[in-house]
Amino acid sequence: MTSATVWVLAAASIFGIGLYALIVARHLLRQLVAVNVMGSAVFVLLVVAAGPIAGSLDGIPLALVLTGIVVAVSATGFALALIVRLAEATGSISLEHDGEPDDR
Amino acid sequence: MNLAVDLSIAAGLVVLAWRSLAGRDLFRGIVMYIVFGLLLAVTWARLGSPDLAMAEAAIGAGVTGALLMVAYWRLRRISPAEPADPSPRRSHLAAAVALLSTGVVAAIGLAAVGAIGPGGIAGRALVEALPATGLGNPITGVLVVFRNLDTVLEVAVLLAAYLAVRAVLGDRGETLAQPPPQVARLVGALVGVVAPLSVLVAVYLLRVGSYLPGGAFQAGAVLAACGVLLLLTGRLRATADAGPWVRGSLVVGTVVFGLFGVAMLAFGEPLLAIPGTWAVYLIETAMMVSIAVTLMLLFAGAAGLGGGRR
Amino acid sequence: MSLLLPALLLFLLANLFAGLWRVHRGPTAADRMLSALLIGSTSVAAVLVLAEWQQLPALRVASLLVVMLAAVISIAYAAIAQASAGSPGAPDAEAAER
Amino acid sequence: MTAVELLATGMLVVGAAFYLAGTIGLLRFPDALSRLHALTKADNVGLLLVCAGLGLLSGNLREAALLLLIWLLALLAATISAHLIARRALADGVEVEMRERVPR
Repeated sequence: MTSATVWVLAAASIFGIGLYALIVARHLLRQLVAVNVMGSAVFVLLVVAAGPIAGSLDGIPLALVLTGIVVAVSATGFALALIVRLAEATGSISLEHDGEPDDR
Repeated sequence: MNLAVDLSIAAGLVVLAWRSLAGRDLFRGIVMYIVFGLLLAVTWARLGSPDLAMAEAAIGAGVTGALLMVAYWRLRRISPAEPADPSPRRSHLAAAVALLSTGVVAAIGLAAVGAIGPGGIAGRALVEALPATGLGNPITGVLVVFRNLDTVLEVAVLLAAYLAVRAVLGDRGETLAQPPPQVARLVGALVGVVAPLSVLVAVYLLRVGSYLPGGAFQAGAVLAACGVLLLLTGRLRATADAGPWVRGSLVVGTVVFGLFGVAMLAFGEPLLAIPGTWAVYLIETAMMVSIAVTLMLLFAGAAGLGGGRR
Repeated sequence: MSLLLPALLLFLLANLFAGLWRVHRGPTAADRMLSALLIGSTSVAAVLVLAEWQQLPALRVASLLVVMLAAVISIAYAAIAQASAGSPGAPDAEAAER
Repeated sequence: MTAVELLATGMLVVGAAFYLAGTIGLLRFPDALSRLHALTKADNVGLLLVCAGLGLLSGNLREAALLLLIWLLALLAATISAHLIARRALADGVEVEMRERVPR
């Protein structure tokens, strides 16, 4: 088992955990954290899967992930604005009512 | 020893991801997610990328954590009747879907690790082409020279996020939560040290970013985290309208980068050609300002920023 | 020397993971926050050890950022805790925990 | 092993021991305030010793100065964070738990 294998398996598990929570969680804040966790897993996978070149990491996935981190936090800010607005408008912190899924 | 270090950090990340998302207490989940961000910074350090460790330290552990905490508080205030921790919904498919996606991601990752070997083709081309640009940091090379159209658009995405938040929340200058007045002087002492130091570190990162780890995104992240500190302690105030300085700062990154790229056409160069390292510094400074101000406004959930109490 | 630094790193990581137990157990929100404080301090030390072990001096700047901005979270917590005092805030979630 | 390396090793080991003490305090002490008391002292001394040991190993005055700056900042940030958290713990009525001395 090499280091790269360890990181790939960890990233895959984190992605799976995030997806599971995204499906089962009701609270929108928790679903947002789940999306962020999945994003972090993808970042780790991108960097590890590219592998090192001549002792240092491949610069292209690093640049993608660097901008990805900043774009992810801005998307989180936008999502939180939507969640706060939804709570103000409906008083609900979930996309369901009384535990019944919406007919959408 | 190397493998043991990798195994323990990776296992810690998995456990933290699980604990951030499981359990009934949402506040605990948020704290776990903040710790997840800290361990992710350690992960980037372990994988050998100081650039990502810096960005993660400022954003993953700093800005995102504060953003989630303030949102948690706002939601409790808006709808106190709603449970902070609704029970998860029952789904027969969730576990199967999650397992399947884990398998797919693992297969993709393992195939990529096994197939390409040491580094991607583009990565090797980058290593060869980098010396010609006069830059020493490959990430800055990719962001400003080789894939700069992507970078312009990414800064534009930040601007779009700001506009979207304004569209959703309307023009409001909501007062954020403030620490209790009894500790104002103590917190002031911290801000008095951290704020100037953040500016110093940001300028340092911008300066060395062309040849050492650092650059506009890291420097902007540091300034944004510092701005979050100023907003949380009342040194800066969220206002309902954006003044000329805020408007200018929001667009300066996209505008400078874009105008510069178009201007190069007039000199018979390709679109977005970079004539020298001085241009890299100019563009990176403009991007840093835009990134920092946009993230601060996204945190405040407001249109503009104004001076607060001392 | 080649063995000391990774061993120290593993030891620090073990401390960090032990601190997670207190984040998990609580029982109060303050307990969780102070465990996060300890974990922050431990991860600073871990990044510093990584900087020396992997000979990447720029990681020291990264750990400077962790130190500098760790207080943002505590201040955010103090701010929201103050604002939610007296209202159903963090404490009731803890009561459910016991 | 030179004398400097020996000294640095000693500092790193003692620093690690302080971290261990802080963690044990965090896990074993009965209430929030005494946990805070244990870890704010122990982990700052631990970080000082780790910084000093690593500064000696790096053998570079500039890096050692940066490590000193990191420690001083950590001291400032930890002091203020601990105070803010302790204040909140008191407001939550943790002192009552303190008298009961409930082992957890």
